[in-house]
Amino acid sequence: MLNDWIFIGIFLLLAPIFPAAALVIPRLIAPRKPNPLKSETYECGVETYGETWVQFKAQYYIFALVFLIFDIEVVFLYPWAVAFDQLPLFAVMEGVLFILILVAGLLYTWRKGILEWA
Amino acid sequence: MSDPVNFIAEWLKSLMANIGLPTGVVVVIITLIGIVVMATFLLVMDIGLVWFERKMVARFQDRLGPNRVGPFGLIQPIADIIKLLIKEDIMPQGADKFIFNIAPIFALATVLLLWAVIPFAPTILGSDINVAVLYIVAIGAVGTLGIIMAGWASNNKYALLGAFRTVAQMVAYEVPIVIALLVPVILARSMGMQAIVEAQSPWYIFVIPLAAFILFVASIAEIGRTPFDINEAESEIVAGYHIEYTGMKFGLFYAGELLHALTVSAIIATLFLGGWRGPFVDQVPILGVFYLFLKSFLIYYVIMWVRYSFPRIRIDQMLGFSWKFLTPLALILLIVVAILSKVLEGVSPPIFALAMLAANLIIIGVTVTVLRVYARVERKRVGEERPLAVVPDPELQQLIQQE
Amino acid sequence: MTVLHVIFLVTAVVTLGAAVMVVTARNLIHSALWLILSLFGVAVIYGLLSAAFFAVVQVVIYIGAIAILMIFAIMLTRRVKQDVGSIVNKGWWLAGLLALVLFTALVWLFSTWSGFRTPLPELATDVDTIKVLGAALVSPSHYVLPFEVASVLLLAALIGAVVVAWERKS
Amino acid sequence: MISLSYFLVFAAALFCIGLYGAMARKNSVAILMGIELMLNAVVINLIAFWRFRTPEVITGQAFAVIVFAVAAAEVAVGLALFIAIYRQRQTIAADEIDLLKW
Amino acid sequence: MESSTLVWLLPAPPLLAFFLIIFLTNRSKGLSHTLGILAVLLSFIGSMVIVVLGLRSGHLAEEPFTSVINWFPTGDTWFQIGVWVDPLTVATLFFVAWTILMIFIYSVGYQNYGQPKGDHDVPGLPPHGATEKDEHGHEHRVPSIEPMYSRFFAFLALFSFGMYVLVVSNNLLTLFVGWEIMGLCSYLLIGFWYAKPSARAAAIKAFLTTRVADVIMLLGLAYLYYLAGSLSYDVIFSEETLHLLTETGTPFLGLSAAVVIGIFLFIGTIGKSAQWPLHVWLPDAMEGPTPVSAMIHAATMVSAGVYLVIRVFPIISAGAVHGEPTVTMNIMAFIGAFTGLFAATIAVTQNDIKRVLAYSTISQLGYMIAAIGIGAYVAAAFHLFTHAFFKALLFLGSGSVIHGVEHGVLHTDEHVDPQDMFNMGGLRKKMPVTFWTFLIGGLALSGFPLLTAGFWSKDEILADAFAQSNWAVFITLAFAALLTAFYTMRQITLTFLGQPRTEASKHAVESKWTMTLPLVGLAVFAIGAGWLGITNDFPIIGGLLPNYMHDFVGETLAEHPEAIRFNWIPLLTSLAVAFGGLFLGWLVYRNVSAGEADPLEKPLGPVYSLLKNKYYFDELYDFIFVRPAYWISRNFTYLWLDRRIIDGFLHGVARVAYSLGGLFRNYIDRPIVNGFGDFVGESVKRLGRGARFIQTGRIQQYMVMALVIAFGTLFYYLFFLAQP
Repeated sequence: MLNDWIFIGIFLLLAPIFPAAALVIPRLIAPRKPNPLKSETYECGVETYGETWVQFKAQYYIFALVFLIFDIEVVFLYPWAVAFDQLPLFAVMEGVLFILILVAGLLYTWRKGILEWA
Repeated sequence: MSDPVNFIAEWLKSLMANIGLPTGVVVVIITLIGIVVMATFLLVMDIGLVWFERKMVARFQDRLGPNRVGPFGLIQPIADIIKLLIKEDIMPQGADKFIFNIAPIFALATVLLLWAVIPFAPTILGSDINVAVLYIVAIGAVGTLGIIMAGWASNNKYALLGAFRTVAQMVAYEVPIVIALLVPVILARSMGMQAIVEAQSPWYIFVIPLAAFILFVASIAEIGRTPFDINEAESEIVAGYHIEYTGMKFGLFYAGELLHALTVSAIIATLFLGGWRGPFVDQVPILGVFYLFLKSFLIYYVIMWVRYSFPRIRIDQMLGFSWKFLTPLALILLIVVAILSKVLEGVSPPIFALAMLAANLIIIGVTVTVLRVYARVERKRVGEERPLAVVPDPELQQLIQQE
Repeated sequence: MTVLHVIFLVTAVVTLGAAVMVVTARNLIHSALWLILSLFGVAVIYGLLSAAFFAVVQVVIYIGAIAILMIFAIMLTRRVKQDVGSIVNKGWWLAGLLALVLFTALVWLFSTWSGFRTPLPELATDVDTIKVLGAALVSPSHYVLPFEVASVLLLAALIGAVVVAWERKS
Repeated sequence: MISLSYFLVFAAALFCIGLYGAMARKNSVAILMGIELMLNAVVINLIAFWRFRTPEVITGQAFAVIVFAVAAAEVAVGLALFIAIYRQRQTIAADEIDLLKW
Repeated sequence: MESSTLVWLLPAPPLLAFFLIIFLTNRSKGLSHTLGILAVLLSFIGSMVIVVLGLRSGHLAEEPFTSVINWFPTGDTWFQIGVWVDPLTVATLFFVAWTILMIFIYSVGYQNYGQPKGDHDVPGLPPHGATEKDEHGHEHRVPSIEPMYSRFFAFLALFSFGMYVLVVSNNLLTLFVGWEIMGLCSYLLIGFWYAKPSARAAAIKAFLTTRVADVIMLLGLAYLYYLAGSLSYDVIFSEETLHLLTETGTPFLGLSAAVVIGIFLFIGTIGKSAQWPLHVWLPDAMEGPTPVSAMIHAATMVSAGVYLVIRVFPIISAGAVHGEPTVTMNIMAFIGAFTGLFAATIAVTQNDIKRVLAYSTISQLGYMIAAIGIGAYVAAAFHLFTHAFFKALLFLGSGSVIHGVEHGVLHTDEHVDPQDMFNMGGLRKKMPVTFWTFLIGGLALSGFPLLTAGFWSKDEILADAFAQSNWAVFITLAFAALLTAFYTMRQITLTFLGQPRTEASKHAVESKWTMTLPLVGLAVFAIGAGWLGITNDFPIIGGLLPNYMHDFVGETLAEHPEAIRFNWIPLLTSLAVAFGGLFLGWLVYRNVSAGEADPLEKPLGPVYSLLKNKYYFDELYDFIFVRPAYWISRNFTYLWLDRRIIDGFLHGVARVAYSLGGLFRNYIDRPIVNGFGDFVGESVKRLGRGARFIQTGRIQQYMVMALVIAFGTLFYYLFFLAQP
C-alpha cells in the first residue's frame, strides 16, 4: 500500500519531466528570431481588435455549476459502492434515495430550460 | 522466465541490496526505473500511434497515407517529431509566459499519470491504490485545467473561447463518466483496478454493456474527438484552445490527445474487457501486457472508426446529448444495478450475470424506443420550424409599401 | 527527521506559500491557479494522514470542479482595467493583524492542550476505512441523516444558484 | 515521529491566511478563495483529529464529507450571487457592494 | 398476519391516498374519490378484522394487541412509539371506521359528482349550479360539481389518517400528533371555500381556539413525560406511575401532579370537544362544505377530545378514594353538566338546521364529560359510541336535506336560505329515506326509549349520576335531556312534517344513493348500537344481550367498575323527559305555518277545529315550558350569562385596565419613563451618529468586527473563566 503511494508520488513528480524535456530540446536546437509581427495574435485572418476578455455567457458558469453539484454527489456515492457488501437493502435504498434527490436536481434544471444551449 | 519484469526488478533489488543501499532507497530507485521504463514505452507507443492513426484515417478515406519514409512510412512520425523539434517556438504577445509553457506539459503529463493505476498483468502494475477509479477521475479533472490554462494564457479570443467550450464539454461529459465508473465499482465492491480486473468473470462488458457504452461515448467526448471535437472546430473557432501553439508545444497537445485516446481505451479495456485477462495468463503473466494492449487497440480502433464515420455535431446538441441522454441513462442504470445487485446477492455468478445483462438489455430496449419517438417528434419540429423562403402575401407587401 | 517529516514539511511550505500567493496575487487568474496548487498540497496532506479517499476527492472536487467554477466566474465578472488600483481594501492591515493574532492565539491554545503532541497511532491494517466510511454514511445508527440532508442541501444550492445566476432571455 | 501538532499548526496557518484573504481582498471572488482556504484548514483538522485521536471511529471523516458538501454549495451559490451582482452593477468589488446598510 | 402488524397498517392507506391525490390524481375527480374511498375501505376492513380479533380474544384488556418501535433517541434511551389496541380502542375503532367510510361515500354525492361543471364556479367558492338543457330543450338549473373536488377528498383522507393514528397509538405523543393533524384538517375543511371571508374567519377562529387548548395540553404532556419518563399507556397508567403522580406535589395551589396534568389534558379536551367556555368555534365551523366538515367537527373529531379524557381516566381519577371524586373530576363534572344544559338551551333557539345539531353536539359531549366527571367510565364510552353514530346520521341527514332544498332553490330561482328550517317543511314526502333515517337519528338523540341507542347510553349516564346521588348533575342532565328531546322534535317537525313553506322545499328531491346509503348504514347503528350496553338487571329484556359495554370496555380499567344497580327512578326520568320533550316539540311546531290557510282545514274541517280547540294546551305548555325555555336560553344563557356576566366581566377588566393605564400614562409613563426614555434615546442618537461610521455596509468590515468580538469573548472565556 505504502509503496503504491510512493509510486504515485514519484510519478507525480516525474510525469511533467518528460514533456518538459521535450520542450527544452527546441530551446537548444530550434532557431529563435522573434519579431513583433510574428508574435502578433492570430485571429480569423484580420487584425485582432478589442479586449481578449470577451464577455462570456453565464451559461458556461451554470453548466460548470450543475457539474459541480453532480460531481460531488456522485463522488460521495463511491464509498457507498465500495461498502456495498456490508449494506443491508435498506442502506442501499438510502443510497438510491440520494441518487433520486440528484435526479430531482437534474429534472429541475431540465424543466427550467437551463440545459438548453442558447 | 514467465515474468521477466518482476524477475529483473528482483534482480536489481538484490543487486543494490548487496551494494548496501537501505531498502527505502532501493524501493525508490526501482520505482524510478519502473516509471521511466513505462513512460518511455508509452511515449514510443505514442509515436507509433501517430503512424497508426494516419494509416487508418487514410484507409478510411480511401487513401494510402504515409508510405514514403521507411517501409509503409513507418519512419514518418519520427520525421514529424524532428520537424516539430526544430521549428521555431513563437510566444504570442501579451501571453502569460509561464502558464503558456506549462499548459502543454499538463496536457501530456496528466495523460501519462493515468497509466499509474492501470494493471498490465497480474504481477505487473504501477500501483494498486484502493481509490484508483477516483484517481482516474481526478487526473482527468487536472487535465481539464491544462486546457483552461492554455486557452487563457495565449491571450486570444478564439483560444479562450475554444478553451471554454472544451471545458464546458468536458465537464458535461465528466458526469456520465463518473456515474458509469461507479457501476463496475458496485459490482466489484472495490475501487482498485486490480481488484476490478480480478472480479471480472465474465468480463463486465457482458454483464453491464450499457455502462461500457456510456463510458465509451462519454470518453470520446472527453478526449474531444469527432464527432465531439468542438474544441477545435476549425470552421467555428479557428483551431480551438491551442491555436497559438507552435512547434513542440503543439506537438505535446497532439501527442497528448493521441495518447489520451489510447489511455481511455486501456481504461475501458481494464474496467470492462477484463484488462489483462486471457488464456494462460496465470502461467505466463507477461502475456497480460499483450492482452491488455490488444484489447486497448481494439477499442482505439473503434474510436477511430467512429471518428471518421460521423460528422461533427453542434455544441448545443452535444451538451444536450450529455445532460439529457447520457446522464439520465447512467443514473437509471446506476439505480437498477445497485438494487439488483443487492437483491441478487448470493445467487450463483452466471445467473447473476445473466440477470444483470437482461436488465441492461431491457433498459437499452426502452431507451431505443423512447429515442425513436423523440427522433420522430424532433424531425417534425425541425421540419416545421425552418420553412424555406416563403412568398410574402400581397397584403403584407402593400403594407410594406405604405410604410 | 524521517522521510515523512521531509514530505510533510515540503508540502506544508508549498501549500502555505501558494496560499499566501492566493491572497496576494494581483491577477485573479493567477490567484486561482495558486489556489489550485495550494489545494493540491492539502490533498497531499490528506494522503499523509492516510485518508486516501479524501486526497483524491479533494482533487476531484476542488481542482476539478470548484477551481473551474471560480475561473469561469472570474472570466464572467472581469472588469476592464481591473488590474489598476489596490487589490486590498482599507482595512487590510487590521485584517492582517487579526489573522496574525488569531494564529498565535490558536497555536498557544493548542499548545496548552494535553493531546497536542499525540504521536501517530498505527492504523488497523485489516480494515478499509473507505468501506467503513461508506457503511457509516448510510447506516441509520450513524450518519444517514446528515448524508441525505447534505444531498438536499446540494439540491437547494443547485436550484438557488441556477435561479440567481440565470439571465432569463425575455 | 510526526505528531498531531504539525497538522494543527499547519491548519491554523492555512486558516489564518485564508482569513486574511477573506477580510482584506477587494474582489469578492478572491474573498471566496480565502474562505475556501479556511474550509480546507477545517477539514485538515477534522481528518487530523480522526487520524491521531480516534482512528477507530469514522466520525472525523464523516464530518469532512459534510464539510465538503457545504463548501461546494457555498461556492456555487456565492459565485452565482457575484455573477448576478456583476450583471446589476458591473462590479464585484466588495467595498463597492455596500447596500447592506439601512 | 400478526394482528399488531395489521394495526400498524391501519392509518397507512389514507395517508397514501392523500399524497397520491395531491401529487398525481389531482386532475381526475373520479380517480381521486376512487382512491380515497378505496383507501378508507382498506382501513375499514382492517379495523373490522381488528375488532373481531379483539372481541374474540377473551382477555384483550390484560394483553392488548401492541407492538413498539424505537422512534428517536432520548439521551441513552429511545422514545418508543407503537400501536395499542385494548377494548376501548376496539370500541372507538369500530365507530371511527364506520363513520369515516360513510363520510367518504357520502361526500361523493354531496359534492355533486357526475353533475356538470358550474357555469361560473370558481375554486374557493361553493358551486353555484349549472344550466342544463333537457331533451325538450328546456333549460333548468341543476347543482354543479365542486371545483376542488379532488382536494376535498385529499383533505378527508388526511383527516382519517389523523383519526386512525390517534386511535391506535399507544402513547400520548403520537395521539397528540394525530390530534394536531385533525386540527389542521379541520382548519383546511372549515376554510375549504377560502374565497368566503366568513369561512376564512371561521377557520382561523377554530384553529386558534383549539390551539390555545392544545398548547396547554402539550404542557400537560411535557409535565407528564418529565415525571413519568414516558408517555406510553402501559407505563403512565401503571400503578407505580399513578402513585408517583399522586404523591408528587406541585406549586399550583398544592395540587398533586396527577390533578394538574389531568386538568391540563382536560383543557385540551375542552378545546377539541368544544366545551364551555371554548365552545365558540364549533358553531362557526359549520361554514365548511355543509355536512361533511360539520360531521367531522361534530361527530368524529370532537369525539377525540372525549376519547382522550376516557383514555387518561386513570390519571384523572388517580388518588380518588373510592366514591370520592378528585378535583379534576369535579371540575369536569361541572363543566360537562353545565355545557350540556347551556348548549341545549341555545340549540332550542336556533333556526339553522346545522347549528341546532352543532349545539346539540356540544351538549351531548357535555354529557360524556359529565359522565367522566362522576366516574361513569363505561357510560361515557357508551355514549361516545352511540352518539357518534346517531349524530353522524343526523348531520348527514341534515346535509341531505340541505342538498335537496338547494336543488329546489336552484330549480325555482327563489332565493331562500336552504338551511333555515322555517323555509322547509313537508320534506318527508319529497325525501322519504332522509326523513326516516333522520327520524331515527333524532329519536336516538332524544333518547326514545328501548328502541334507540341514545336511550340506553343516556339512561346509563343518568343512572350513574343517580346511583352516586350526585343530584346537581342528575337534575341538570335530566333537564338538558328534556330540552334535547324538545329541540330535536322541533327540528324534525319543522323540516319534514307539515307542508312545504317555500317553493324551494316544494321542489326538493331525494338525494342520490351515494348520500342515502350512508344514512341507512348509520341508521342501523343508531338503533342497534344501544343494545350492546343494556344493563343486565334491566326489567324483562335485561340480560338478553350481553352487556358488552360494561363487561368488555369496562375491562380496560385496571379495577373495572362494578355495574351500578338498576333503579327505576332514572329510567322513569329519562322516559319522562324523552317523551315529554318529543311530544312538546311536536305539539308546538307541528303547524308553524299556520299563517297561511292550513290545507288540512277543508278535507277534515271538524277534526281540524278540534285540533284548534286543543290550543289552550298549547298555550299552557307554551307558558309552562316553551317560554321559560326561550326565556332561559335568550335572557339567561345568552343575554345574562354570555353577554352580561362573561362580556361584562371582560369589559370590566378592560375598563379597569384602561383607567389604570391612564393613571400610569399620566403620572408615571410620561414624566418618568418617557423622560428617561427620551434621554436615553437622545444619547443613543448621539452615540449612533458617532458610531455610524461602523455601519458601512461592507461585509468585510462587519466580518472583522464580528471576529474581533467573537475571538475576544472566546479567549476571555478560555483564559479567565474556564481556568479551574
